[in-house]
Amino acid sequence: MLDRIVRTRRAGEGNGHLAIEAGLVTDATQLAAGRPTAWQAVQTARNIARPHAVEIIGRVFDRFQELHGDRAFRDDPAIVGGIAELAGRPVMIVAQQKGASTEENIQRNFGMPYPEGYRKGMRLYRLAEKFHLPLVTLVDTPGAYPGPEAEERGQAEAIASSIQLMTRLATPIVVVVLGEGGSGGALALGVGDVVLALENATYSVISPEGCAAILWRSASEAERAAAAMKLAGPDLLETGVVDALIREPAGGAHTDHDATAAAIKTALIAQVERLARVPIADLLSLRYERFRAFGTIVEPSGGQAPAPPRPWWRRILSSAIRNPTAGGES
Amino acid sequence: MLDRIVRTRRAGEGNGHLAIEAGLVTDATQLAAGRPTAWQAVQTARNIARPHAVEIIGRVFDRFQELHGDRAFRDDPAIVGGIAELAGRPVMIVAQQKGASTEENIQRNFGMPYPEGYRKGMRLYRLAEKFHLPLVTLVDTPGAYPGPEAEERGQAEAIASSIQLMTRLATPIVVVVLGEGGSGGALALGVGDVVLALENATYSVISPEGCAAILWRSASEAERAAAAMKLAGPDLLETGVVDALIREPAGGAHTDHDATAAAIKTALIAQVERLARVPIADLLSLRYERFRAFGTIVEPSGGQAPAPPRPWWRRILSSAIRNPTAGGES
Amino acid sequence: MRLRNPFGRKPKEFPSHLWTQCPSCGEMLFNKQLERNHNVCQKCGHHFKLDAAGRVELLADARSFTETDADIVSSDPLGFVDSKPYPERIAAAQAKTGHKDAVLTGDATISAIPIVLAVMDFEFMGGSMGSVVGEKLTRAAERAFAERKPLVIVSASGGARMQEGTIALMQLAKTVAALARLDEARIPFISVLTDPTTGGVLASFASLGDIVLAEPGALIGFSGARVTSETIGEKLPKGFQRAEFLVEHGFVDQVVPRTQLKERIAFFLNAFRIAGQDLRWSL
Amino acid sequence: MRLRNPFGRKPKEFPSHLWTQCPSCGEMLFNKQLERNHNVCQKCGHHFKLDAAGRVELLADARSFTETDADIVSSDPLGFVDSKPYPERIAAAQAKTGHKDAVLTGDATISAIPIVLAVMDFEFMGGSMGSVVGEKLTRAAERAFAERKPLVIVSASGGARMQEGTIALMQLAKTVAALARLDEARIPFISVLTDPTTGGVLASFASLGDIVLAEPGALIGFSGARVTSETIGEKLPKGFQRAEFLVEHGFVDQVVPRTQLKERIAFFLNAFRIAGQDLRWSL
Ligand SMILES: [Zn+2]
Ligand SMILES: [Zn+2]
Repeated sequence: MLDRIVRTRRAGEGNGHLAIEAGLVTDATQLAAGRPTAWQAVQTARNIARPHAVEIIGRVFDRFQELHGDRAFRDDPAIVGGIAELAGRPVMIVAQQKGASTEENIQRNFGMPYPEGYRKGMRLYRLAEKFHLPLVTLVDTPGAYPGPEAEERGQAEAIASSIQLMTRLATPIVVVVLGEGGSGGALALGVGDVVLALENATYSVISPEGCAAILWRSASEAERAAAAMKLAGPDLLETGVVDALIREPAGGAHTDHDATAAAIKTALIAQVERLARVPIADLLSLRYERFRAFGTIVEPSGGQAPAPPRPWWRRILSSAIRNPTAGGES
Repeated sequence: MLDRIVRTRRAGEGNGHLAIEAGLVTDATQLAAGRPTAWQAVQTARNIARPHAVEIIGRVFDRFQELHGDRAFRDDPAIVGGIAELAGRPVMIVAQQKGASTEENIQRNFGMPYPEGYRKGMRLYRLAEKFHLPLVTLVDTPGAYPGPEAEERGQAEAIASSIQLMTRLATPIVVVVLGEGGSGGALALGVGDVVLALENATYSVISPEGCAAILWRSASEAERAAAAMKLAGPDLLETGVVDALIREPAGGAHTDHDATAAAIKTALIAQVERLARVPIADLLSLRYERFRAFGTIVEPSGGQAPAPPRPWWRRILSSAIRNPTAGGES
Repeated sequence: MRLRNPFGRKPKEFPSHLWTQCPSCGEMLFNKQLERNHNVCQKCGHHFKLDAAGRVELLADARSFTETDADIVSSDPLGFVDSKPYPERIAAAQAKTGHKDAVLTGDATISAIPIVLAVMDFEFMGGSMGSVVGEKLTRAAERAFAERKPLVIVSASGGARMQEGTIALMQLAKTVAALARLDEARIPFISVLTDPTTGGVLASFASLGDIVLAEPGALIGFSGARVTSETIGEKLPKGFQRAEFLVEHGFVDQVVPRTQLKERIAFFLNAFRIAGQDLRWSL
Repeated sequence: MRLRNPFGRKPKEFPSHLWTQCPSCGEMLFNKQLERNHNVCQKCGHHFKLDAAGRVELLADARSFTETDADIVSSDPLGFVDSKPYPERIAAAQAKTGHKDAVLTGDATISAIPIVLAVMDFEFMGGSMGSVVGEKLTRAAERAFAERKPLVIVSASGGARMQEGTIALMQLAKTVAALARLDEARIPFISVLTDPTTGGVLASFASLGDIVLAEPGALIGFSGARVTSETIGEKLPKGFQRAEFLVEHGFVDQVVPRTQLKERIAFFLNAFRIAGQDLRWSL
């Protein structure tokens, strides 16, 4: 009996709908030799001088109009959202915002959203869907805020609901990981048709320090944990967590905010333009399959994983075609 | 030029879909002579010994299972909701709960919900719609809580959203006003296909005391205000705010909880049974028209008020029928 | 250096039919100039109330506004009498404002985008909503639905009109039911909250905008601050129920100075319109 | 009168392979009897943890459970090594529990209602969710969708499995995407939270039940209490992150004692089933 190994998707193979756009890195071998270690990537991704969401928004989009509030509790400054134009096309933006200074970091809670931040995001996701605005999210957070008030107001519920809403939001979604992609708090903005990341961004299930504290019982083993967790750009390409990397300036994004923003802008225009041509039903189906494919398992029985069922809208559409004289349906 | 007077709907004429069920009063002349004054009704409706929602639920429904929480902030004890059986049929119940004692009143905030109470209600409304459960709401509140925390958490937004959700909820809704129907805080549970009230219940735009304080500049004129506002049962029948009254025992509902509950149960079974036979699109259309009709205006031009547009689902359904050979569409 | 006019003092040389003192900065403002600036203090930006006509002039493109349902008036369903009969109060308000009730509705364009526009007038019985306001707003929403035009409502109201009793309360359900149809049809509704927007108006249509904008400093709340303050028996937090407070608490998208309001509304309507033109979306 | 066994004292006459002391009331409980009572203390009602097999026995009708996807196992996508290699940890957990990973899935009936059932096992690497848990839960949801059967998931988990890195994190999106399809199809999903349900499991499928039930005293939270406590540097409120706390804060519908759990789930499934049979509803 042959073991069947169900592998996780990879950017190069599994996606099938990401054209290799100029300037995007879809294969780690395209990167310069001497690539940074995982720990160096962690440091770069966290660099306070790195361009944060608001700076990127100002350079990439025109006429940004911020929208505030979750309509229930509070406007969370760690999440910034609003409507702007991307090369003349109106889009919705939802982004995590760290501070560029200690003062701003305190105001922004170091980019760690409360539940009401995710709920503001969900409100804007729904608004984007209602008015057919493509959605661009910018991920940059150490994680969702772990304080007791966040627990009381349902941090887990907010993240779960936000992830679920994105899996079925009927508008194109492009995700860009700008810096730190910290666990569920990042994924709550991270479900898209295309997931891009800056070259030195990281995306991980837990912080290296947290992982080290639990598995090595010492936070000082964070560097080792970072390497083991495969959280840096090239690793993310390899596992398919991101579809492509956006090149940073040679010294890192913090050395040239304009050049970084220009690279992001080029990538976003191409991706939004491409996705806007895909019928929404196909987009939702492909989005489902993109995330459905994650996982590496061994199935000793050699059994076939069940084919994902046809999306419900397909089934409804085909069952609605009842006229037997209508041709073209096979 | 003849003035056209657009009158408000009346229970006897406008509804058109409420069969006069045994035991229901649809015409104020059916009531005994010597009916109480408005102020007496206000006192009776507020009597602490009057049966409140939880007592009614226990007597009218079987196997009540309470559901808690708004999934965002708090479980509000002033709103009680859950699933139970009404003569064997599963239904969703959402009710305002005053206390039967000072202790319970403190716990229940005197039946004055916070925004999270209305949001719990909305969660349960959606659950009822999702699983095709008819919805029964029980109204009994002096009003939404006017405290600063309620303002901060969006009392107005919660009421507005709750009213709107009920106007389009795709499941039958029967509303019963048990005691005080206090303003927007009551209407947030008050939009239904049929609105019933106990004989001595009241339903008003503001409390008599509040009205007196503003218009007579003295809260002691509350009795006069109560009479002017036409807030008692027979007035509500006359203006069509309620479709029918449920008779109370001779001394008032507080003298016999069992008999009161039995009368409510008879009325609810008949109404839910009747509404469950109406196609949901018609139900929504009739519900729209029920509330659309409220208002008494004079239009001197003699112009016709525009006919309400055909409901969108009708228009969509008829435009979807494209096959010219299909008969039956005129 | 020019001496600042002390707050509260109103020198004789400024007759009140010509001059108004700014309650915020104390400046004496020449009425004609104040009006030209849409009732915003040129010195400190304080927003005075703006009546319905001024509001239409502010927002609608020149000569684009066509009023609808102008002549429907309130009857007196309850025969309501407090210190004077309700019909007398209406007559007085009509004489004072020149309008039949507390809202003007009509068709207009904003930066050339056709919309349905409704503006409330606080001068008419405190902008209270009875049958006429409810009917006109509902017709406005139904017309927006039928013609697939965005709806913009500018609110200014103390709440429901007590003199129409429970019928006034029912206008909350009537108006939001019409908005529900707009929502289903994905037709934009922009709600603008001005000073003051409270009670039943805030607890119905005014809170339900796809975009909710507010003017600086506008009082916005469900319960009167007096009621709320009595409820807790203590002082309320600074800025309580002001527009900026509502942004912080998540209920208002933006505080927009009156002079930028038209352009801002046009931005959102344009964004929705352009995005909506993409027909591939309609599945 | 019988003397209460003092808390913490474990007399010699109670060997631990036969007896267990209740951490809540101190009573010495005979293991066989404790097991017969589904690991609930007969004296005080304290809920001990219950493994996957015991959970199936508690909830599924006798002999109704047919396990599916029993033999799929984790690979080691990252070649992860901490103090020992990930494959060794898996092997140890398999030996300890007799199962291949931290969740059992299958078809069953609850009070004769056909359902898809998934139960997590905290004994298997802290109930952590990696590729196998994510895949089995997703297949369970997809089967429930295809066969229009309600889905019941009993969670017990410390969160995502770190040894599978970001791939483990992606299981959050994978599982909830499958639940979104159930939701659209109006197929009930009941989520049962047991001690403990934390981290990525709570931040995905476990929070999304149409009905969310929890066992008494279960620890339920996003962040570990240690992390939270360090964040504020002070003591946490009493009962923080316990099931009862989550009811108060609005995230759990009911705390249900284990012995009533099956009957309660059956009540909700029956209510949804009976109501759904009314075909007039389908518009
Ligand atoms: Zn000024
Ligand atoms: Zn015990």
